[in-house]
Parts: sequence; C-alpha cells; structure tokens
Amino acid sequence: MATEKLELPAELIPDPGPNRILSPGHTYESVSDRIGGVVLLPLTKAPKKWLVGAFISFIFVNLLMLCMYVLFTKGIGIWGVNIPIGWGFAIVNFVWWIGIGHAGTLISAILFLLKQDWRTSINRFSEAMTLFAVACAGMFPILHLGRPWLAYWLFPYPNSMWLWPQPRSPLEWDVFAVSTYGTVSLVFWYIGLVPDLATMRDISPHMWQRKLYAILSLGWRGSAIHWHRYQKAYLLLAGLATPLVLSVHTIVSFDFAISIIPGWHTTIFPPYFVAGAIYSGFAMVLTLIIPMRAWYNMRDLVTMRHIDSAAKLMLGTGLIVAYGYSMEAFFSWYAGDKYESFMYWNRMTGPYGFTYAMLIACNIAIPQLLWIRKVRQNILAVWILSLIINVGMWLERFVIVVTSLHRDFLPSSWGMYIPTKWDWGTYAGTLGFFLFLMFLFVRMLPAISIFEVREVVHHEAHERQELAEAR
Amino acid sequence: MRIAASAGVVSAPMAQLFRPASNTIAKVSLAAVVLLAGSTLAVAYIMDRGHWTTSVQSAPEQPIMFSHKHHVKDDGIDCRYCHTGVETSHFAGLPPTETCMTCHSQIWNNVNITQPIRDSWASGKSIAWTRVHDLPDFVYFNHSIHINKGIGCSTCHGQVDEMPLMYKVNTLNMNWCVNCHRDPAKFIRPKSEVFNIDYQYPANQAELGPKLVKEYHVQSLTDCTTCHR
Amino acid sequence: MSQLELSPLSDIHGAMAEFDTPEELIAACERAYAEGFRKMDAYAPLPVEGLAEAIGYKRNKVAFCVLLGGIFGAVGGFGLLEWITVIAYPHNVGGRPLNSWPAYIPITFECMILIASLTAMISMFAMNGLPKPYHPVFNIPEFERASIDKFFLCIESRDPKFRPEDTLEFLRELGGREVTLVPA
Amino acid sequence: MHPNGTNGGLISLESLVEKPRKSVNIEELRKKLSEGRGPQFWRTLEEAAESDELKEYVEQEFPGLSGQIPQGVDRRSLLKVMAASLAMAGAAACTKQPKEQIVPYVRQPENLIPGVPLFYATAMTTGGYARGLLVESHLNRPTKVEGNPDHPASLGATTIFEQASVLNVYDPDRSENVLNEGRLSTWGEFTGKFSTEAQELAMRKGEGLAILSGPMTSPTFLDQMSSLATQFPASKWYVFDPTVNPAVASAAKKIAGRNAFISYDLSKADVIVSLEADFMHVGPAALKYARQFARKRAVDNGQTPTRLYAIESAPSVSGSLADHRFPVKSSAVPGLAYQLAKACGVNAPTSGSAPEWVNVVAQDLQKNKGKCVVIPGEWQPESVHLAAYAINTALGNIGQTVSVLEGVEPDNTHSLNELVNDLNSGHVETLVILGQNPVYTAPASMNFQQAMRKARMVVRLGQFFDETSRWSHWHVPEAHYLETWSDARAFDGTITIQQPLIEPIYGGKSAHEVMTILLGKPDQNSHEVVKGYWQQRQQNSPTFDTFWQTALHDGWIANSTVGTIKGNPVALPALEQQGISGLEVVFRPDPTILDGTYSNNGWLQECPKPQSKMTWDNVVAISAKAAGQLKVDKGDMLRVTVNGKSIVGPTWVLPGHAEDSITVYFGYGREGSGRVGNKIGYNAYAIQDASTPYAASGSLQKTGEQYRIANIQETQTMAGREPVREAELADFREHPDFPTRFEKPLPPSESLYKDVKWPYNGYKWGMTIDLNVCIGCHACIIACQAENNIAVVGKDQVARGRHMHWIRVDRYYSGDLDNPEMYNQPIPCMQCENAPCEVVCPVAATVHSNEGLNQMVYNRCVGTRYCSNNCPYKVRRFNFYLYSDWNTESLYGARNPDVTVRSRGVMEKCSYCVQRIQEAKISAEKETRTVRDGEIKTACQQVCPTEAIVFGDLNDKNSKVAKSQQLPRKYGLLDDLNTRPRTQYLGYVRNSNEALRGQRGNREA
Repeated sequence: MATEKLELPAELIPDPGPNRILSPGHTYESVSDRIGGVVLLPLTKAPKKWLVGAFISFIFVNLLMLCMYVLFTKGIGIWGVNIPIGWGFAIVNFVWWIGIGHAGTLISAILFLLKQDWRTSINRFSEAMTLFAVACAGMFPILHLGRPWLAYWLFPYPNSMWLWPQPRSPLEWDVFAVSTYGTVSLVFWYIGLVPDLATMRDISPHMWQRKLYAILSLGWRGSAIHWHRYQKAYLLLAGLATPLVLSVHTIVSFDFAISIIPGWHTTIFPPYFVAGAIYSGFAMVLTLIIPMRAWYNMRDLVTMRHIDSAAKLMLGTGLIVAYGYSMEAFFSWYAGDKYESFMYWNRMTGPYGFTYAMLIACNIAIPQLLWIRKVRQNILAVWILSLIINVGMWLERFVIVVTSLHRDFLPSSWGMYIPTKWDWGTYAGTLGFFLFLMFLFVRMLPAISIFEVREVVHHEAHERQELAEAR
Repeated sequence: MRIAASAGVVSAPMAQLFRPASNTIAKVSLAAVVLLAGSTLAVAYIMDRGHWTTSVQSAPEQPIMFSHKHHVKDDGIDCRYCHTGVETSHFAGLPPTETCMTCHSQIWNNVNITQPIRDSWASGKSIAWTRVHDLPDFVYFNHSIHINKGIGCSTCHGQVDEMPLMYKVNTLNMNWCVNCHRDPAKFIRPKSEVFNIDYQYPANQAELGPKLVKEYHVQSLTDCTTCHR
Repeated sequence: MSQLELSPLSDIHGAMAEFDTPEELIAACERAYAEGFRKMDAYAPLPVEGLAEAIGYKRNKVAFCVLLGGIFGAVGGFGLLEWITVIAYPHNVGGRPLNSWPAYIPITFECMILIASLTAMISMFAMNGLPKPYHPVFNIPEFERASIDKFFLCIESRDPKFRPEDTLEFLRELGGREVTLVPA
Repeated sequence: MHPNGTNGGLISLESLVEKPRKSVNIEELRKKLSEGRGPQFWRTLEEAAESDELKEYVEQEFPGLSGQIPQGVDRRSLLKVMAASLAMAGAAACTKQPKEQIVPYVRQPENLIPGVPLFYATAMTTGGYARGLLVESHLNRPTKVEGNPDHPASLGATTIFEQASVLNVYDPDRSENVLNEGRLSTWGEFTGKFSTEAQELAMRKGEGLAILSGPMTSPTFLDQMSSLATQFPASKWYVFDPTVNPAVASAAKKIAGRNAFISYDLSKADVIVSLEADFMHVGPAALKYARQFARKRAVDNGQTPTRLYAIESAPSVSGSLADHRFPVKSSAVPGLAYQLAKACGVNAPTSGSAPEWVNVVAQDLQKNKGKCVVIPGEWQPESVHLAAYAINTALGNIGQTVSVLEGVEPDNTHSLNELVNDLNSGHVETLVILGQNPVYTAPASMNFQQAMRKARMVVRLGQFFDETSRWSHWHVPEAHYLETWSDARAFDGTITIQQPLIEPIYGGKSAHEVMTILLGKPDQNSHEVVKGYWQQRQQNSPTFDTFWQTALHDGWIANSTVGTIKGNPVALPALEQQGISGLEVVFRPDPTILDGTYSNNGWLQECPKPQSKMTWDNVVAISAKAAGQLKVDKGDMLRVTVNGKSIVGPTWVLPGHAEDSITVYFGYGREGSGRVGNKIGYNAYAIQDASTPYAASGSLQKTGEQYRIANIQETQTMAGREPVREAELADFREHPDFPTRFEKPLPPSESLYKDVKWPYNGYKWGMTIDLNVCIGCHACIIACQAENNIAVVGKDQVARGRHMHWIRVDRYYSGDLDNPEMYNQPIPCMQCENAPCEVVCPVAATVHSNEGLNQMVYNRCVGTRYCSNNCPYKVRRFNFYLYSDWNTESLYGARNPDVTVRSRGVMEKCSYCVQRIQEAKISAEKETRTVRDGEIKTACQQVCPTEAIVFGDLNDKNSKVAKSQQLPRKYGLLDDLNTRPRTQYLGYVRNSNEALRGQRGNREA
C-alpha cells in the first residue's frame, strides 16, 4: 500500500518473523514508496534519533580533523608508537576497518553468486558500509607515515629520480589491494544504484531532486536490453569481487605474515584474517541495521530472517577464527621455536595478557550464545553480541600488532606500548566519520535496493500463483 | 496518488527533464573529465622537469655582473685559477676577494662594476653570491674524484666561456646524475682534456670511452651511499 | 487521431503500450516479434527473465570485454613490476634476486581485478549508450512509472513495418493500455 | 680522514691565529654596550645596531667566528639546514629549490681548502691531567675529537668526556659577558678594577689573596703561580676538584717522600686485584690501563689471559669484567685490604680472621709474584693506597708491574677545607676562583657559600654563570679548552701544548689571562703567555720555531716524561674503625656528567649510565636484597639521610651492589647549569660531609612517591636466548668454537628464489666485536653521536623508548642477583646480507650496496617504520618528532658536514660511518690504489680504549677483520634467522679461579 503523504508509517509495522524476507502485501509501487519515501522525507520529519545521531557523529568528525591537524604539525610522536613497537593503533585500526568492509562485498557478491535471496534488502546498506569502512581504513596507512605528505611515493609514477616503489614489500601490495578494493566496491555499489536512482528521479517531488537523480541515474530507462547487459555486468563484477575480497585481507595479513617477527610470521594468517574480517563485518552490519530498521520502521523490509541468517554467519566465521587461534597456539608449541613459544606464552601471561583474555571472551566464548535460537530471535541480544564482537575483533588486531612487537628477539630492546589520547582520539574520530557518512547515506540514497525488492515481490507473486494452481 | 502527486509539487505530469542536446553534453563532459585528469598529470610531469623548476638556463641576479665569457674566453684564465679546490676537495671553491683584487687592484680598479670587490676588500665582508649549481643538502657531490677520473668541467657546466652571466645547462636532477653513473663511458674524456672547455667528444667515443674507463679504473657507482649519507 | 495524420513519421519515435505485469509484457513482445516487428524495445522497473530475448536480443559482449580487461591488467601489472625491479633501477633488496616474481603475484592479481571491473562498468554503460538524459520515451508522462511499477512496450518508427495507426491498433490488441504514439 | 691517512696530516694553527683579521672588536663593542645596563641592554643594542660590527655581533651569535667562517659556505657545506625543507617538499616532484647564498672568504687562510677537514693536535685535561687529542676542524670549527695515538694517556682512544667536550664549545647557555654583581660589564672594565686590586694586594705582599683552582699540571700556569708566589708571598693557592680524591696524591707523597704518581703496567700482570678501583674508567692513566688489560686478556694467541679480582661496593666498569667480584661495603675495603696484606705477608695492624676468599686471592697473588698487581681504589682512603703499595712491594711487583713516577702536580697547594677556615677566620679578602664551582660542589657541611661571602672581592672565571658566579662579585666567562692556548702534562709527565681550534665563541678568557692581570701584564693574551713561557724555557734557542712547530704538530713534547723514583712501603697506620656498621652511603661522581661539569651537555645526559643504562637522572643505587627488605623497586622514591641532612632520590636496584650499602651520585639537582642540566635529579653534595666525604653512615626510608626513570634497556636478562656466549678458559681451550658448538646447522633454505648469491667482489665491509674485552664504557656511543649528528631527544622521549643512539651497549646479567655475571654487548647495525628491513620497505629507501652495506636513504624514507619492526636486532632509530635542533644556531657549528642532519619522520641507523668509507675510497681512487686495511676506522672503533671493535674489508684476506672472523670464537647474533650479519661477535672467555668456582653465581643456571 502506498503512503499518502511524505511520512513514515505512523503505526509500528510488525516483523514478519524469521521465515520471510518481506512482509506480505507489498507491491512494486509500495516498496518504491516505502524505501524512496525515507529519502524524500523532509528534514523536519526525519526521526529525532537520526538528527541526534548525525550531530554527535559530526562532532567526532571534527575531533578527527583536530587529531589530524596536530599529527601533521607535530609529528607521529604524538602517538604511543616507539622502537620496538613501530606500529600501534594506526595499523590496528587499519586492519579492523578493512575487515569490517568485507561484509559488504561478501553480502553483495558472494551471497549473490550463491543466490541467497535474504541478501536483497541488506546488500545496498552493507555495500555503503564497505565503502565508508574502506575510507576510514585507507586513512590510517597515510596518517601513520612519518612523512605523510610523501605518501604519493608509494605509487609508481615516472619521476626525475628514476626511482620506483619496491614491490617486494607487503606495504606496496597493500597500496594496490586497498585502492583496488575501494574502487571496485564503489563501482559495484554505483552500478547497483543506477536503476534505483532512476526510480528516485521519477518519484521525487521537487524538480531539482528529479534533475539531480536523473543525472546520477545517467538517464536509465529500464530497457530490456540494458537490463540484460546490466545483469551480465553485475554478475561478472560479483565474480571479480569475490576473489578480490578474499585477496585483500589475505594481503593485509601478509603485512604481518611476510615479516620475521614471532607472532606475525604465520602461515595460518590469511584464512583466519579473512574469516575474522567477515566475522567483524557482519557484526558491524547488525550493529548498524538493527537501530536503523527500528528508526525508519522498516521491520517489514529488514526482517528477523535477515538478522537470523547474519547471526548464523557470524557464528560460523567466529568458529573459523577460534580455529585460527587454537592453531596459532598449537604451532607455537609444536614448532619448538623458542621465540615463538615465548611469544605465545607472553601473549597470554605477559603485561598485555588481559587483552588476550578479553579477546578470547569477546570473540570466542560469548558469541557461542548464538547457537541458541532464542538468542538469535532476540533483537537486543543480537545487537549487544554484535557490539561485543566488534570490540573483540579490534582487540585481536591489537594483540597481534602490539604483543608480538613488544618482546621479540633481543631482550635488551623489549619495550611497552601505551596509547596516548591522540591514539584514542584518532580512532574515535574515524568511528564518527564512518557513522556520519552512514547517516548521510540513509538520508540521500535508497538504503535498500528497490528494484531487487521488486524482484522479491515478483517471485513471491509467482509462488502464490503456483500455490494457487497447485490447489 | 503517488508521492510526487501527493506532494503536489509537480502539477503537470512530468515531461522531459532535459533537452536533446544534453545527451551530447553528458558524453562530452565525461570525456572532458578524463582529459582534464590526464592533462593535469602531464602538466605536473612537464613542470617537474621544466626550467622553472630546475632553473636551467636562467641566470640569477648576482652582486657583481661577473662574466665567465670575459674572464675565460677573452682573458683565457684557467678554471683552477679561481676554483682552486676542484682537484683536491669536494668543493670546487669560490675565489676569495683577494683573488679578484690581484688583478682588479690594477685594472678596472675604478669602475662601478668592480666596486663591490673593493668594498669587500675594505670592509672585510665577503661578497654574497647566489648559488647557480646548487644541490640539495642531502646530496654529497665530490668535484675532485670526477676531475681525477676524466670527467670534464664542461660535461656538467657546459660552455662556461660562452656565458656572460652564469647559468645552469643541466638539471642536476638525480636521473641526470644516474644517467652518467650507469655508463660513464659515454661522458669520460682523457684527463688531459678535463679543463678544456671546447672539448668535442671524438667520433670513436664508443671505443675510447670504455678504454678510458678501464684505464682510469672508473667504477659506475649507483649505490645510494655514493651520494646520500 | 487528427494530429496524427498531420505529423510526419520523422516526428514520431514510436508507439508505446503500458502493461501491468512482466508476464503480459513478455507475451506482448513475443507476439510483436512474431508479427515481424524488429525495432522495438521493452521497458521494465526490474530485470525480467527472457524479456530481452523476447524482442530478439542475442549477443551480449560485456563478458568478452571484461576478459580482455582482465588479461590486460594482469600482463600490464606484472610487466610493470618486472620492468621496475629488473630494468628501471635494479637494487639488491635484502639479498633477494632482482626478479622476485613470487612477490609480484599479489599486485598482478589486484591489477587484473581492477582493470577488469572498470571494463565491466564502462563497457556496460557504453554499450547501453548511457549517459542519455534525454530520450523520446520520456515524452510520455506515464512512462515515469516504467521505473516504478509499470511495464512498457515501444515499437519504434524505425521499424519498416511501422504504420502509426496499424501499430497502435496492434498494441491495443496485445492488451496494452494507454497506447499512444511517442513524439520524437 | 684519519690524521695519518689522507688529509695532509696536522699543521699548526698559528698562521690562522696570528694572521691579520678583520673581525668584530669585542672590546670596543663591550665598551659600547657597557653604557647600557641590565634591561636596557638589548634596547641599546638595537638602537646601536647601525654600526657594522654591532650588526655582525647581533646577527651572528658568535662574533669570534665572523672573520674566519664564510657564512654561505657554512650554509651549504656544514649546516644542512635545507635538508629539512627540501625533504618536506619531497625533493622530488615539482619542488623548486630555494635560492641559496654562497660566500667566499675575503682572504682565504693558506693551507685551508674549503671542504677538506684539518686535524689539530691538542689535549684536554681531566682532574688536571692531560689526554692528547686530534681534533677535526671544518672551516675552523672543531667538529670531532679523536685520541692522539702517540700520546701515552690516550693511545688513540678517548673517554666519553673528550668526545662530548665538542658540544660544550657551542653550548648556547655558556656565559657571554663579564658581569659585575650581575650587571653587564666588560673585560676592559674588569681588567681595570682587578689591576688596581692587584696593586693594593701587592702592597700587602698579597696578604688576603686566595686562588682556588682545580688540580693543575700546566707548566705555564705553574710558572705563573710561582711568579705570583714571588710577587705575593703571602698569597695562598688552594686546589679542589670533587672528582679527585686527595688521598691518592697524599698516599703517593708518603710513599715517595715527595709528589709522585703510582703507575701500573698491566701488560705484565697475570693477576689483578682491584680494591674498589675502576682503573680502566677513572683516572689519568685509565685508557692506558684499559688498553693493556685488553691486550693481556686476549685469548686467541695462546697466552694466559689476565685474571681480575674486583673487591667493590657498586659494580664499576672495570668490575663488570672481573672474573671474580666480591661485593663488599666501600668502607670495609680498608679492613679487607689489610687482611689481604697480612695474607701476603705484610705486617698489617689488623685483627680477626679474613673471609676465605681473601686467602684464595692472596694465594693466587703469591703464585704470581712479580706478575701481579694490586690496585687501590681512587676513592679509598690513604690506608688502602699504602696497603696496596705494601702488598705490591711484598710481592715484588715494584719495578715489574708497579712504578713510582715523579709527580707533576705542585706541592705548595692547600685544600678546600683550609680555604673555608681561612675565609671564616677572615683571612681571605680577595678570592679568585678559576673554573671550579665550589658553591655547588663543596660538601654541604662546609657551607662554602656562607664562607665565601666573607671575602671582600670574589672573582670567578667560569664557563657558566652558575651557582658560584651568582655569589661572586665578578664573573668572567671562561674559554673552552678548544678556544684558548695552554699546556698540560699527562700522568707520565708528557707535555702537550693545547692550541685553540676556534676563537672564543663567547669571548671567553683563560686562567692564564686572569693571572696576567694579577701579575701586572693585563694586555697579554694566553697565546703570548704560553708561547712566551716556552720561549724563555727554551732560552730562546734559535731552533725554537721548529721545536714549537713539532710540539704543536705532534701534540706532545719529546722527552718531557718524568723519571721513576724510589718509593718505600710505609708502615700501615692502624684503622680507626673497621668500616661503617649499619647502612653505608657511598658518594660518587656521576658516571656521565661527573661532578656536574657536564650537566648541560645533552649527549652526556642522554648517554646511558654504564651499569643501569638509565639516562637523564641520578638514582639511589641499592642491592637487590635491600630492595626486597625495603619493598621498593625501580622508581620508588627513597629518603637518604646522612647526619641530619637528607635528600630524596629514586630507587635503582643494582644487581651486584654490596648489601647495607647504597650509592648516590653527584652532578644533579642543579640550579645554575643551563636549559639542559637544571632541575633534574637530586643534589648529593647536600648530604656530603667533609669528614667522611666518600662513604658515610646514613639511613634510608621509603617515601612512597613514584618517579619515572628513563632507561634505554628495560630487560637485562637474556631470557633464554644467548646474545652473549661465554666459556671458562679451560672449556675454551678444549672447544675454541664454543659459541657455535651447540648451534644447530641452519635447515636447507627452501625458497622460491633460486639460491641467489650476490657477488661482493669489490670491498666487502665487515665488523668484529670482541665481547671478551668490551668494558662497556660507552665511549663508542658518544663518538658515534658526535660523528653522525645524532640528535638528543630528552628524558621524556627516552622514557617512551625513542632514544636515537646508533650503537648501543647492551648490559646482561646472569646468575645470582646479589652478585651476577655481567656482560657488555655493543650493538651497531649488523648490516645483514639478507636484511629483513630492506624487503619490507615500500619505497626502496633502504637497499643493499655492492659492498654489502645496508644503506639507509633518509631523503627517500617516508617513515612506515616497518623496517624497524622487522629488524630482529632493533638497531633502527626513528625521528618521531623533529629531533635535530634546527633553531639553535650555535649548535650548527658542532655538526659534521659530511652527514645529513635528519629531519622529522625518517628512519636512521648505523651506516658503518659510510662517510668515512667514501672519503677513504675517493682519496684511494685519486691515487689509483685500493683502500688499505686500517685506513678506515669507524667512529666507535677509533674511540674504543680496548680495541674491542675491528672494521675492514672481508675480501682482503690479510685484513684484521677478515682474520678475526676466522677465529673459532666468532659467532653471529641471531644467526639462526639466516640474516647473515656482517657484524660478528667473539665469545666471552672467563678466566676464573678453580678455588672460587661458583663464588660468583652459578653461570650454568
């Protein structure tokens, strides 16, 4: 049923439960209006929670600006990094953000290839999340440079020094991996948006809005042949994005695995980094989409079904991560290398032991609750669990980066890492930046892929028909 | 009864948003963006090597309108008369006022152009020249070794005897240095010819070069620490 | 009717009919194709299985372009690294050989993906002739619902068998509603 | 760049000093200035600034330089200032280089070629005794100090203090003006006032004239003093130096019957017993002893290495190398010395039975009659010195390993105690203090400041306007030893003429010049005084000029050594008390800043203290046991009380420290130092009592406060890894390859890369470090800092783990905490052939050279710090901030023009002194020859007193380094990582005494 006026449905729309990805009774038109309506909602009618949230996150954006200013004027010394711990929060956050990004591509690409229908109403959202997460991640490798203004030296370009980057370095691989990942995610996201932009063009009340969306939609008119090429291209992109998403975190894990530092030099890193990435990614999706579907009263579009599946996926990837940890521990003992075994012992019982304990709790122990159906059905529980997992995955990176570095080979050069207020500020800043972009996104673009939901409507119509015929 | 309608903004049903021409505009503007990006890079590339950046060919203002042309070509003064350190030091050396005065206390000793020399001599204050061949301070260039291995002055400094005012003929960029360091044979000359400004590379440089390189035991040093310490 | 006679063929883009469901549209298209119409296009707010085929669309070249893009990216990427490390400025890096090919695989792979994906997007839009903000079909007010909930078939005047009256009539037969001519 | 190497060797400075030179006439200037007083001074200055020399004076901080240094050339070839801005711009894309000025001389000094450094021979005195030096000078700026290989007290090495003294020359906090009661005055004004004073004094035969100086051996100065004594018979000369224990001299005097110096020859000593003597680190002959000890300790040539017993309270540098260390209270040493004497057959008035080990040591000594030596501690009372001499006599060591040399110090001097008494009794009217800073350094019990104020006129000659100057009527800025003429003698009498390398930057004056005023020749400058003295000493012989030139050139005057004289053992006086019962507080000068002389020297402040490796503070060192009892740990504040007075300092648990004994260090808690040295640490003088100056009984309480100590090595145990490998002599003889004996061979490297062999055909630089002789004196650290323009980062940054030293000396303990084994391990860059750091650099800022150097290119570095993470030795240092001081112009002068001054955000590390390698290669190439072995010395190698570091070309089979890397004792640090380090180590061999095995912790644990 179509909304008469530009308002969110007043009455609380019920959740159709864990078996349906869409409430019954939706038509092509109703989905367009419900999803498009959110965007066309005048600011005055926007939910208060949205305003508050956007404002708070904007404050944190400014905090980020402040931190960057101080960083660039004073130098990397404002952070807690030192010798031996040359990498601190910057790299921890980098890996964390990149990991979060992975859920988006996973949902939109891999689940697409696997024909998982429940991805439809969350893929757009999580693709956006990917983009913004990668934006945050991409910041850190530059910020953490001693001379960030020379970051362009990492790109191969002809210069009067005849010098080029050094492609044996995993950091150089990162440059390519992250920039490729960012670009491809953007392409993927935009292509998915085009038909919906056309819809927005046609349902916008204001001429300027129509013109704007018209330009963004490149004049899409839904021609059958266009659709045909479109779907082919989308399929291929999905096919390309899938190995990409795996490669990116593999390469990020190489940043550590390629080195000789005990605790870094590990062959198990790539698989469990990827799993961990998806783990944290889904956690973040849930952390964001649960409040959002409540605020915008979209329980009929983002249903328990989505949340349930996401929760199950977290449980699965979480177990892979757990396996990773245990393998690490096992090898450090089995390899019989004195540095390795000391490293792990120190990781568990050393000065940073508490982080390891917390990590195990957040990433392995607590999430086991997801085995219980009741927990998966309880929105609040799932949301809290997703938060815990986010924290846990951040701790994992902290443990890997810091506890491995702070006591490596020569006892004489062992040291401690104490994050400064600027470390925390920058991290909080990127969180704000990320959320702020998300808030803007749900305001300005259809946060759910309209045309794909239409397909769902179509399929369900079919099924109903077939049922009828069957009877 | 659709959002647009209900909002009552668009009374008349929507017609075209754009004129037919806009199709062309759209495509052209896309092309323009690509071109713009490309040309920006091209410009940067050119600027990087251009004279404005490298200040090649531009003679900076000097306290004295000193003419190498006059002193070298007309008067036939040898480089080493003023640049005394060139064979022994990394720094070729700049003539002290004393050196100027050896002649200019006798000749041209009352014209304005040489006034700064006499002032410096009287006041004991050095003459502040503007560097023409100026390397970044993290680059360590050693004149003496080049001179001793048969690299001529004019190879880097050009036809100084044709320069009324001193200017750079080479960029002194790293690629320029490395170019020779990779294959000195192209640029080496007999030691006897090092200070000969008018030296022309012989036709058989292809054979002569490698021969000299061997004879003078010239290594083609492309290690970073050759210049950066 | 009357203004139709006046307007010469060149002023007409084609004849358009509106349908409610994909199924109707496909049926209509197949009929039209059977009728011998070739220059026509169908419009839908969602991708519809078999619609393109119904109006006689066959070869989709996107995949081929992407393949080329991928190959170019991979070769280019690996070539660049080889050139950098072996020819441009050979360095002894940590005692590794100049040609440390295993270390170049990640970047090669990324280059492949990057170029391939960009080709996918560009070729798709290029072949679809987008961006195209102006198109005659937008002249029909109802057509805005083509991106919402309605399905359209447009037989274009380019088609040799196009006769305004007959074609409109034919479209009505097909069960199309709001059948109109589309001014060019 | 080695003096005997390429750069024309040494020449005298005279031509430079004496040539006519237009420079700022400071006298006129000061006259002008003296019109303005105090606050108006600056305003006056600006107003007056139109006059040329004033402009110069204002523009350049150091007028003295103005005539000599052409600024432009500086900017280019020494300051490297632009490095920063260019680096910021990347020096790559689209950076237009800013215009730079270049300024030639007006009159170029002969024998000076801009760009080629010169070396001048001179000497620095510590406690009055000279150590010969060769000082490198760039355009008349001293930049680096090296030892003079031909000088007996140096032998080519130096201590940290000579190295760091260069920095003092340019210290921006040095006083620049003569001050009269704190108001700006001039040298002229002072000369006037002081001459009149002198005349009055002369009328009273010098009644009430007191001169206070440090120990002096300068012949010229002694000559001046003797003429003072004739002109002012009633005047008195007092000598005081907190870093010198008068007992040493007085004991020697008793033994020889006249001023004497007891010197040891360790090259013959198979057994050495140190009675709390840090003989390799402290004292005029320390470097000689260190060299001899090291040579005698060599194990590879089959000789029996020397065996060292150390009896001491706090572990000393020498003690850390001892085969057996016996931690005892400092105050118990006399008693033990007597016991030892008794056991060696000396009639010593001692009762009670000696601990077992004393007898064992005695037996070992007996076994080696004539081939052993007992060295008394420099801080021990006379009794110990007498006992030691008696033992040496009894063992027939005199003439073998011990000799008594004629003293070179004057014997007509008086002590500080006497001065204080004379002041209090009002006998002193005019007090001239030359250099010393008694208001700060005198024991609190003397209350010197109160006493000093009783004098009518106090004249202070000092480099800083410090505690003493503040209470003096006149303050005269003192010239640094590199700024003025003088002379001095080494312990064996060798005389060195000290020649200046630079005009006094801050217009400082020398002691000679102050004396000339008293002697009525106010217009003489120190050059005239010194040269004059020598002319008349040579009876103006015609050959004087050649004599003078040679003396200046060589850095020492031929056959100026003193002869040996006969000494007789003195009957040992009875000991007043057998050590201090209860807690003993030991007073020592700080290992790196001494009595406070160097407290404004950033290099030395940041130089880790030899034992604790902590910086920027003085601590209260206590034994592990005591810490356990007091329940304190590193950083817990302790209140130390010595008869009523108390100070509060942070705990440092010093393994191997004697029980019931704590050590406090002088030199900190200052007010009158400068921006570096003020307001850090506690002032130990405040509880020092003149009656028990070096060891007093006291008490200790925990205050409960915490204090942050900045130390550069947190973990000092080997944690199961074996960075240092050692063996007993016997085991070594059995298995010379002990360090690598139990090492598993590396697994066959299975790599995707075909086994690449990079040919290092040309030079193949390598380094060997002999752990058997490294005494951990840290000279290498400071030498490296001076040579490579290494920045000082300050306490906070050190505490955050960001110190910048390119070479560090790791200290490891093993065994029992109360008396552990101690090891020193210098760690420069290993220059790995498979360098892990290089592979991970994304911009190729660190790559390998064809000679196997692990090159670090600052101007290419973007600062990812991955290289440091991946360096298993953690030898890389990072500029987290802009550490190099770009603002203090005076400090530019101290920089080595051949090394880039690093800017913010770049990585740096040991380069094997690549600038020296390049210089040597270039000069060799010019002569179309290859570099000779020993032609290149790295800074750390050149300064090392024990020759523990060898550097050279591994491809040259006859080079010292190639040979040393053939030794079976050789091993690579963390070899199992297959990094193939070029820096290799030689294992540590302990020559312990069977009878005492396990006396010193059990190594096996």
